[in-house]
Amino acid sequence: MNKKELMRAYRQMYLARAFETRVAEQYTRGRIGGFCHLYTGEEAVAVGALWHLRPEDYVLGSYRDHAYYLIRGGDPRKAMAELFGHSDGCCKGKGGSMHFCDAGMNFFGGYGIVGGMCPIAVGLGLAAQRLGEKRVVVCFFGDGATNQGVYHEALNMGTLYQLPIVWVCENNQYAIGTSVPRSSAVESMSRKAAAYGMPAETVDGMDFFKMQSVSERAVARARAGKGPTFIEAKCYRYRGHSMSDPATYRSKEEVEFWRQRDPLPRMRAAIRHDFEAEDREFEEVEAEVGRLLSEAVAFAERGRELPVERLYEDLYVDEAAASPTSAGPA
Amino acid sequence: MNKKELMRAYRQMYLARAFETRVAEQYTRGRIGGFCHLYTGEEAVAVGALWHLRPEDYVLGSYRDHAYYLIRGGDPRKAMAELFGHSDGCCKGKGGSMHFCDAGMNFFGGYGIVGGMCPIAVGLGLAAQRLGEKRVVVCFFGDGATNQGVYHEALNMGTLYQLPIVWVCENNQYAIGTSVPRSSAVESMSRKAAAYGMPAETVDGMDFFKMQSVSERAVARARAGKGPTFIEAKCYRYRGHSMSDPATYRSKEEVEFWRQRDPLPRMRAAIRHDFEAEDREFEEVEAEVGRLLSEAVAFAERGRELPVERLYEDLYVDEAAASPTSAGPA
Amino acid sequence: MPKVTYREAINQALAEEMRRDARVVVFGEDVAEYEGSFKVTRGLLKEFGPERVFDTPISEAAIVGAAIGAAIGGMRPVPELMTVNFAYVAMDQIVNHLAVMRYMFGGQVRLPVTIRMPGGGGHQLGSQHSHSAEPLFTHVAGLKVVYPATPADAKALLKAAIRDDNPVIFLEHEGLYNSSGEVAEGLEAGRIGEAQVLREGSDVTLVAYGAMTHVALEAADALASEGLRAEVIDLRTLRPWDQGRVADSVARTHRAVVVEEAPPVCGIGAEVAATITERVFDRLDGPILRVSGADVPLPYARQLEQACIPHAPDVVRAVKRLMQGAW
Amino acid sequence: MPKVTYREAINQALAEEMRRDARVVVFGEDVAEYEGSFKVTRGLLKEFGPERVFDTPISEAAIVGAAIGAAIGGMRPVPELMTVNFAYVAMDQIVNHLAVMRYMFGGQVRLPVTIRMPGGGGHQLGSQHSHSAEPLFTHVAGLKVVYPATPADAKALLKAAIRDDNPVIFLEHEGLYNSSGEVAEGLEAGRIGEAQVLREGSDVTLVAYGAMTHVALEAADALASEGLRAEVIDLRTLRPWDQGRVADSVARTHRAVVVEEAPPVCGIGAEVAATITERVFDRLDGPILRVSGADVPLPYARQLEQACIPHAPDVVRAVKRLMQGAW
Ligand SMILES: Cc1ncc(C[n+]2csc(CCOP(=O)(O)OP(=O)(O)O)c2C)c(N)n1
Ligand SMILES: Cc1ncc(C[n+]2csc(CCOP(=O)(O)OP(=O)(O)O)c2C)c(N)n1
Ligand SMILES: [Mg+2]
Ligand SMILES: [Mg+2]
Repeated sequence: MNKKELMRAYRQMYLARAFETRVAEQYTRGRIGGFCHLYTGEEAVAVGALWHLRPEDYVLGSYRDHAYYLIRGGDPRKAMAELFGHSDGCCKGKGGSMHFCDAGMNFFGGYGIVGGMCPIAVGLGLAAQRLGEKRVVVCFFGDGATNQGVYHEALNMGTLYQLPIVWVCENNQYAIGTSVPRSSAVESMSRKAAAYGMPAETVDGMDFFKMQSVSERAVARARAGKGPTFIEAKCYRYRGHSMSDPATYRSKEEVEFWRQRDPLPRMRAAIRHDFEAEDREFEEVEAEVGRLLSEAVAFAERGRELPVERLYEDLYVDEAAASPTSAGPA
Repeated sequence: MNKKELMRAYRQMYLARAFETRVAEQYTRGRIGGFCHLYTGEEAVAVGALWHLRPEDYVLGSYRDHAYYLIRGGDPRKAMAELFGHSDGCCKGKGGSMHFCDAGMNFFGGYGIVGGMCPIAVGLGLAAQRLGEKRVVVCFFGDGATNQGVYHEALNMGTLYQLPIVWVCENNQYAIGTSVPRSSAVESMSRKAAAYGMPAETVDGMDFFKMQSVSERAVARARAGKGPTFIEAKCYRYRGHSMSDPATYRSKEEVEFWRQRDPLPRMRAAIRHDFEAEDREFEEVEAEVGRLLSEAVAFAERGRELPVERLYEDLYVDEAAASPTSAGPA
Repeated sequence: MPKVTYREAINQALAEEMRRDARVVVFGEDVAEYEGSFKVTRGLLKEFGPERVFDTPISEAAIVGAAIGAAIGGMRPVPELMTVNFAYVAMDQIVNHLAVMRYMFGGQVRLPVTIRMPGGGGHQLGSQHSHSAEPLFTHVAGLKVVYPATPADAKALLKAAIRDDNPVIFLEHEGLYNSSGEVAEGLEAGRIGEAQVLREGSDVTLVAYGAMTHVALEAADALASEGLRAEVIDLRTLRPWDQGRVADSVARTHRAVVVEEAPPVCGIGAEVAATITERVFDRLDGPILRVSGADVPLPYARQLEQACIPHAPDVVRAVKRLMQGAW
Repeated sequence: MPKVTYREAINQALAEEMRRDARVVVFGEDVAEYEGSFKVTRGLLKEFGPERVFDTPISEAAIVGAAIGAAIGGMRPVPELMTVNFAYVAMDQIVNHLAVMRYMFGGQVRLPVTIRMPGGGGHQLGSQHSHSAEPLFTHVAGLKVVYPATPADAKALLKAAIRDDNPVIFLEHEGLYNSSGEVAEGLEAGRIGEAQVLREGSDVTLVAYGAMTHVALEAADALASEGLRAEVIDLRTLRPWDQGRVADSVARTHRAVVVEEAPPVCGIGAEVAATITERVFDRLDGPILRVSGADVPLPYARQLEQACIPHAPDVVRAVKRLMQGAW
């Protein structure tokens, strides 16, 4: 990769990181509601996993979804507006933090049910395969999702039909307050996945280079019609599970250990190692992103919720099928 | 094992086999209704797996459950009466073929939902463990069940809590008309189970000796508090999936191949090999079982269904909670 | 008109829609090589090949999830769940994904998924295999729910379901598969949401759906022989349902009985009774009564099971209670 | 009497029942070390140790199944599903196993399982996290369903549920956890199946449960200021429910409105309306009206979500429609 590409990767990671910082601010100010899960610390996983995708490829993942959307090219203004619950949000304010989606760029969400998106990834892969399209599906989920039945059903189907899927397990080692050894009989997610007959690898998810190289192989394999690949990305979330979790179940030392592996400084150092790069160059990227995000917040501040009269829209394609009966409160 | 023990094992297998023959007869005569799945061909699996159990141990399995019930000591009369839908059946005629149960001998059913009994086995194991009882749980399920999500959840929990469970996968190679390679990305059930961190072995389920020896280790391990074991018993059902399946999806050669491995003649040969045993001795056992089964049929013929007035019984422990509203047809 | 069975009618609808639109795919447990455990998908693998008709593992949740994804990806999946009883293991995918996704993503996806599920009681299949789960699905906003009573409706409505851009739960009654009826050559797609008056009458309205439609018709016959003229309405679609047609009828007859195979609590009968009472309260001569399945899991024993399912005499009794003011 | 919160009341009930009976065990996702995602199980691990209070993987189906097995094996499990929305992945274990097993095995097993599930809307959690699933559970024969509105009822009824030898779905409203109320020292187990008249009145009966009980009370206040006396009944238990008490009230007031947070179709309101109409038709001055949750998945945006949930003015409006004969 040349310097320009690396700077682009750095920008994506920084964008994902800085966006979450703004989100936390706005959440604390009460402008964002509901459950809100930040991706802070895991940026290298998503940036690396999505690095080799083309626009026609499908992406989906869990509720910790701001980063996927932004990295795929989503508009930070629409993202922030969604969090504010406004009609110009990426889901008109109906989805919120957990349910970002942008059909136009083939990002199909943001799901709140642990593991629930895995079979949907199977279906997208099936459609691509049967319609003779060369699309690849990347599906993100957490370590906790591997204990959910439907996840296993989905992994089995993926291999059985040799679908073009890249399964990316973000093993951040916790499902809310429960650590992997306290919830999974087998701690290695890739060993668990080997039961489904596909290449399965564990990589350092705090390292963009490792992530992008393993995903390069996986995406190529999928695109070549050779079936799914499983990637276990060992990573860490610096914050609590969601905005309301103080994360007291983790020791300072543990957090510090992973802070030392922060993907952003590592990326900066790597770029500096391979190329000439001045502080100013990084600062410029960061400033540009900062402006974008300020604009996003300003945009969100200007927006409005959908009027209540439009509550029944978007339920059915033929709106008449929705039935605001006399029983409804609205 | 001495000759007496082997003859007892033979008798159990023969009982299970001969019972199914009677069931098929009665089914064809229209005296038995519903879905009816016969165990014919798989007898060595259940007899071997249950060989080392004590009365206090728990057993449960799928809808193909007549054999479990009989081998554990269930009364063939109550079994046949259940199939006739009569009130003196083991479940008062409410369960039918798929839902045999005898709480008194710790046989807890007979379930119609593929894989659905697996977490219930976890619960029984949990109770035994937490109440400090030395009970073991044996849970039977088919190859097809390994594609059902809850099965995976259950297996994980079993190991996580180190429960006293013996998982017995009756790999008869078909789930209705779908063969294992057409439904499972990994064909080896024990390899699949290894993802849950417990000893997992594949054995010849047509061979009583192999079955009993692997289950001896498994039961001992469970009883010693060392956690679950997984046994994949490779076997074959000679009949269709249920009484209504002509099983045209299997070749004559394949069926013949497995007929050659029929556990009953094999057992007779083994007994003859190790001990003196005359035809007469086997014939005596068979005649005794035959009388028992004729009696069972006669018993069932004499029985009656519960009166319709008792329809609402057994729903709640406090019968008043059941609500035969005016809306009910009865 | 040619007579075909309910089973054949459904099979025809599948085949015709698959011919019409290459994006229609059929999958599920044993639907391809085995041709369906009720043989509804007979011949489809042969005609359309394994790319469009394929078997799945016993993974209902993933089957529904795969249908969702395939729909987003541009197909029109028509998965079969072997029976409605197994829909419970897929309930999260149905209720929490399929039904809500279009809404929660602000209308960005279309979900032309038709899930076929045989169900109902009467074959001594016991407590885990005899559900009438229509109240559970009908409760859920975002789904459409269809339950045909006749071969013609089965065909026309399945075509409509497959062409519908919304998720449709398509319920088939196992006891009706062998029933036959006239199905016009070249029958086109029907309309989801329209009830049908099968028999006109002025004394009482019998509202039914699925297998119970035939029970209602039988009851109407019995009532006729006693001089009572019952109007029989087959709902055909449970969500959305044809409130207008039912209300009009009840406004004329002043009395109604809903016949449903499912147990009563929070059921279809309750919904019809509550809604119609609200709409035509002043025209009612008595409460809208329900004749529902018994409020127990279905037992295996034949007579016990039969006692759980409404029969014509149960309906006749309810109508008489109503006529006599003895509810 | 000491004031405690709904959360504390539930916590007290758990602790007291665990002290009373060593067979009572609590498990679920994050209930032990993390003390519950809503902190309802605070202190239990510390007092009762990891043998009786333990964390599980994210495996709701297996959690429910394990509870079933543990109950058969002699324990009295009180699993927590982190929220009601996740019950759908366990639906098969709940509907097809827990609810039917005693029946299909001819009464051979007792299933003293109490599944606690927080639920309800109002916190902008969006379409997959804001369900009011009570109609689905209430539909199912073999279950009991409890939904307390106050700390005292939460405590008394949870104790009753834990001591009950039948499966109980115990619903808790997330919006009530911080609400407080008087709970008598040494409060004993309540009675499942009994409604409570919270306020007497003669003009209309408001029937509610859970969080909606408070909406009904607020509406009654508003109506009172206009001279209308509303009787407010808190059902407290949805299955079995107290038909007698509601029917008596409506027979006196001649009018009723049911307030439910869940969407209307095949809901609690429909069941109450259908049943009570049948029982007291002649005493009714108008149809029993429903004020229900909107018939959509709950959206995230604050006002949109609020528009989905019944509020006192909605109830007042319904009562006025009823009084004016304008339904
Ligand atoms: C089926 C289901 N059960 C429980 C929850 C509640 N819940 C939300 S996130 C979460 C932890 C998930 O952990 P993991 O999969 O590791 O993802 P992470 O949050 O660490 O990214 C839980 C239990 C849920 N959303 N869905
Ligand atoms: C959840 C569920 N899905 C589908 C079915 C229908 N069904 C009954 S038995 C069966 C095949 C099961 O095969 P296997 O587990 O291998 O057991 P076997 O019948 O071979 O003993 C299927 C699909 C069911 N009972 N439960
Ligand atoms: Mg995690
Ligand atoms: Mg099998």
